[in-house]
Amino acid sequence: MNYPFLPDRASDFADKMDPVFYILLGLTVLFTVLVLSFIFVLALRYRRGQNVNRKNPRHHNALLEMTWSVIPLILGLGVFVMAAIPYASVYHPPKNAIEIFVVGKRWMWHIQHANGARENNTLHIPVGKPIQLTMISQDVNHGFYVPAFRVKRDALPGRYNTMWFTPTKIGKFHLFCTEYCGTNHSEMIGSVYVQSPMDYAAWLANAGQEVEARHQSLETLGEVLYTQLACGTCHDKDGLGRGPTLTSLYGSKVMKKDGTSTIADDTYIRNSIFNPSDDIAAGYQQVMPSYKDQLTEEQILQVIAYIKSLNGSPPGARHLPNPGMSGTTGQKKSTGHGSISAPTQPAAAKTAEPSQQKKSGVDTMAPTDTLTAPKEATTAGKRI
Amino acid sequence: MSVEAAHSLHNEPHEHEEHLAHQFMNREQQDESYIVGMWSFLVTEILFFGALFLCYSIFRIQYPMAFQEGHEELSWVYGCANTVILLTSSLTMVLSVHAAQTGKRILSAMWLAATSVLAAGFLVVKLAFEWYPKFQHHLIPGVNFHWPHEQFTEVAAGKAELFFGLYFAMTGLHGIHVVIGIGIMAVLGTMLLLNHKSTQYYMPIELAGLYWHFVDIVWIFLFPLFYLIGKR
Amino acid sequence: MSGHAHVTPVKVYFTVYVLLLMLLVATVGVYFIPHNILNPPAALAVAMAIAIVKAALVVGFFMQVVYGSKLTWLWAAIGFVWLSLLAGIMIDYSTRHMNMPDGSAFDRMQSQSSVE
Amino acid sequence: MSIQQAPAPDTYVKQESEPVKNYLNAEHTVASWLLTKDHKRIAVLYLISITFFFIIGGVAASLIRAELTSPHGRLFTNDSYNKLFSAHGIIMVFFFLVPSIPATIGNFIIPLMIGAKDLAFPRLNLLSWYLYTIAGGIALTAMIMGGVDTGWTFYTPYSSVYSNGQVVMTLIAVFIAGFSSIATGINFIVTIHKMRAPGLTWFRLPLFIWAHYATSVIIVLGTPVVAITLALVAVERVFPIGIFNPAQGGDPILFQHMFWFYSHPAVYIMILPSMGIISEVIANGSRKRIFGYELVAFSSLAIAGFGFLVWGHHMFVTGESVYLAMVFSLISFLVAVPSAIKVFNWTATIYKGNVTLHAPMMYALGFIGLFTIGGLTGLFLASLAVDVHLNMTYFVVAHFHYVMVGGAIFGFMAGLHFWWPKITGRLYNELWAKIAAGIIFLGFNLTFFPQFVLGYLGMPRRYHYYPPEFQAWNILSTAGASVLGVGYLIPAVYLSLSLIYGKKASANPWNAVGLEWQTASPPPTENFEDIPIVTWEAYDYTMLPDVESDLDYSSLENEGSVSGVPAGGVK
Repeated sequence: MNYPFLPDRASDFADKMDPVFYILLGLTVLFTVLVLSFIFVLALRYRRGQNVNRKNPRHHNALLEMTWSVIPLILGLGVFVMAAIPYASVYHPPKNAIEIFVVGKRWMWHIQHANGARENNTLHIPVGKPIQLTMISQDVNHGFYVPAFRVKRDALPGRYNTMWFTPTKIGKFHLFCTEYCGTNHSEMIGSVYVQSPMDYAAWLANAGQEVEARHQSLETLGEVLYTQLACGTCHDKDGLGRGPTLTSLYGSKVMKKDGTSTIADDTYIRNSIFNPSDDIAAGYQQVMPSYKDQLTEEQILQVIAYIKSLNGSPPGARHLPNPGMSGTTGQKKSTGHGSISAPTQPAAAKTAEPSQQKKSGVDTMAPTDTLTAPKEATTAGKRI
Repeated sequence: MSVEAAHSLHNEPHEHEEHLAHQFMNREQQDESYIVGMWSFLVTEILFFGALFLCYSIFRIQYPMAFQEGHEELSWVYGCANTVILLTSSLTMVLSVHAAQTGKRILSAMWLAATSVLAAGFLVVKLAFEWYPKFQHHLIPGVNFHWPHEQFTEVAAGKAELFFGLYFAMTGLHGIHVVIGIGIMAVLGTMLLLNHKSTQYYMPIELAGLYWHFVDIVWIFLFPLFYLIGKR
Repeated sequence: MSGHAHVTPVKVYFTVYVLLLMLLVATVGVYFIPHNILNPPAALAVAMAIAIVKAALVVGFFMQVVYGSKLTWLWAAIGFVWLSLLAGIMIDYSTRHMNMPDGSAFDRMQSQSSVE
Repeated sequence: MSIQQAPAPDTYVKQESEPVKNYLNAEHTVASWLLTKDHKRIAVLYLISITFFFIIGGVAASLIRAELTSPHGRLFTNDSYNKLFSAHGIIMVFFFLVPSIPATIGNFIIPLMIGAKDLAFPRLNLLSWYLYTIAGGIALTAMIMGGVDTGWTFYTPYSSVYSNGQVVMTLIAVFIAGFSSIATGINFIVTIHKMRAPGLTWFRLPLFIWAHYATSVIIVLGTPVVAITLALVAVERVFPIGIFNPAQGGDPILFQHMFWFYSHPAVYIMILPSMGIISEVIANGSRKRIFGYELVAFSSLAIAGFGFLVWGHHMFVTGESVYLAMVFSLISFLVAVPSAIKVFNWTATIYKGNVTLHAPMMYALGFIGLFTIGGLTGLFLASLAVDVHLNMTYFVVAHFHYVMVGGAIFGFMAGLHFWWPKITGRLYNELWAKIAAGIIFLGFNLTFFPQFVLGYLGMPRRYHYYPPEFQAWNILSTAGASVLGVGYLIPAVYLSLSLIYGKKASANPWNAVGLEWQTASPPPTENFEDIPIVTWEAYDYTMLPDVESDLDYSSLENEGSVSGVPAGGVK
């Protein structure tokens, strides 16, 4: 068994954080050694019975005391600044980050990729690309922690937290839940697989194939839900229905009934579906029921993805709901759960042939393209 | 300076020996100890209620509609009546303290009795005219909560439950303080009438007064925050 | 029976009581001003200002802090000062850009400022 | 310069045949103990009950460490493990650390130190002990009736909605314990303000008093907030008022804010009294005034004040406002300054001192070293980016144990040994005390240092199972814990034995200044024959003759006398 002394360092955030850590470590060692050796030397030198000069002991010395107040202060402020800068960057994910959705629930991590690939307790990501995780919890507080990346963020119920990082090293790393969440807290663990872009693209295209022959992208799944729940009855394309149109809603400024306005982001959309009465759009009445009991956290993420896609993505991206889906209407919940409960097998991803992917013409280097690949799949895809 | 202090100590005539606890050197020390002790207790009470007021503020800013609609289930008339009752009880309380300070024992007991009658009146209004109808209207969180307005208005039941949760938590905690106050006044009043030696010293009544005024202050804030949220 | 206590004239107590009742009438009066004349935040501010004045009257005269020692002043003040520290929790809600739980008023202010 | 009417040491030697009346032998009935209003007896009651809870918490800790020798968790189920660490945390924090020094040593020594006959409110003091005992009883009942698995932090919505344990009962216990500590806090504040002996101005007060004043202020200002917060959680378990429940529009982060508003300052409730003890012991051990007395005194108040402005550094990864996180991080660095001042000033006190390495002094020096490590590792957690990695890992566990065990308990042990002759009137075995101090120091470092490494490697706290590559460090830690356990047993033995076989202590066995040494050991019920009048600065060791032979501690082995102790009357 290998007992490491230092953790893996596998992300850009780790590269930013580790220097601060080692500077602090250096200061800690320095001051501890300083204090301990002073104590040791002084206590021995001025031990009772030692014949040393004890004349004129000082009881205070303003200059000295000022010095040892100000030096720690300056050092502390320096470290504060060094540590604050990387932290602030956590709040500003790059625009080109690959967005992956994480739902924490007792006691597993459920992960959805934009193309509809899902996995439990594993996370597959490509090396060298910024990854943005949008996280929420279905029950209690969880903490998403990858020690090798030095990143951690709580997945909280009721709100989306995001974090981002760029993995820099290919390999398998620990994924832990750090926010105590009950009986099997210590089993809410998993692995993060950082893959080469090629392997990742191959995995992404084939992940979850055991459950569904072809998985559907998040926005397609969202569209299915949209149709099933008949959202379009009120939220029609032209904004003439009982509810405001959802076309180009995402990211826009919404004027509300009470005269204020807000930006329609993930949290806003989620809340408007779960708690429609909280934010009424100006010019509309409150007629929408709450969908709190009808949609899981995974499904709401799919609906959000669909609403995002209404913002005028390429024309080919939008399409009518799959006719094959009509048979499943009425089993709304099964849409999400059927595939959630199925274990995904990272081994399958490993065995997937990258070469096959190349044949299908996917440019494995571009994340946007990897997302379009599954879209092709969905048009022909059928659920089992 | 220190020598002077010591000097004064030794000339202390111990004039009020009979009301002086053994650990104190003189009455002045004892009186101020009690006052400061009571105030530091009230500081804990301020923060105790303060944390609840903080919760209130955060959720009122987040869910103004829930607070607006929830408050329409409360009657400002009862709230106002209760404010008058409590303000009056504060007056009778200071009159009781005043009587105790000037050595009018029976008068002090009478004012104390008046205060506790008013306090009981407050509880009657609170329980009979406010809480009991809430129970009938299914507005008690978790017990039988039903928010009939959900279909027609813009506030979900959960938010309304939150509002009434805060309402019952804050007025309930205040109510518990009123009950404790009544208990203290009943005991003190009885001891005064019996001319018990600890009430020959006015300080216990003054301390009870401080407590009671604090209860009054809490209500001064609760009243506008719950009953006067705004007419539409 | 009389000790070292400061004995306030009864007249003061009655004056304070009348003032308190007048302020109560003012609070209720503000409640009935229509929203288009006094908008809700302003009405809340006025109501709170009145409540603070009422509380100050009670603390000052009924609780005799104006006649109290410096130490009494200190301890009467410190509770309110610390309450304002506790209210620092609200800063989190007013400055938390990204992760507001709901479309709250704070959120609105935030998003308005970030767009314009 | 004179200390009034200090009894000559001879008095006590003489009185061995006919014991003087002291607080211990004043009355002998059980009721005289259970209904006592004497702060010294209440302190002894507290000492007994706190030791009891320390043992329970310690047993829980050793079971946790035993379990963690294996990554697969062979001893307990998940659920029992969770209940164990929750029991350990709740008992140690609320029933040991918070009341430990203030309610025992502080309760006993403060009135003696400021020349008062008792605390300002003796009945309130007794009430405080009863509340503590009732709360402890309820907590133990809850643990027997199935236990609680929320951890000592009671994070919502797990505690308010999901947990199946005895959460309400435990919360009630903590709530009551809170009022017990508020009662102690109010009592100390008033006592220190109003009960000081004539001439004992603020800047003549021993630093122990300053530290307890700062502690009491924190208790009074912080405890009510956590009390109402936990009460709301208890209410939420019964009625869905939803304040902390996101399903109803509530906010679980609000709970964390309100919880840490108390619970971070609570760390200073635990460490400040300990720092006060260290100041006393270092001054005595070096026979010198504490270097930079004023700065050390003010640093206690500064820690208390700033301590209230850093709670958010427990929440850097919860998604709190980034601006607020920066402010909290910055202020956390500022708190380091008064702590550093204390450490440097203690170190400087030894310079040109006349150092005696008696057992309390050994604990005190150990404290300085461990607190330095504990404090500096706190800066890792105050640094925003570094905290993102280390928060909620074993690094945090190691850090707060360095502060709580290496700090608070070392201070407690130092104080217990320093004032043991005063409290019991008996001398303990100095040799065994030194051996135990050494073993505890070694065992402590062996236990908790590996946890820093574990934390940096990324092992999360509260983990029952863990990846096997962490096992080596865990075994090392458990090995240390067993050494530490033995270390704690030794004082339990020799201190107990000293009650029966220990030599009688003189009034001033350490040849220390300070009013508590001006009265008999153990003190009479009224503390002082006459209230002393203070005309000297704190720690003015120049008023005692600095004759080395006088301070030969072999004399401790002699029958209860330190010859030539000029307890008073020195010109």
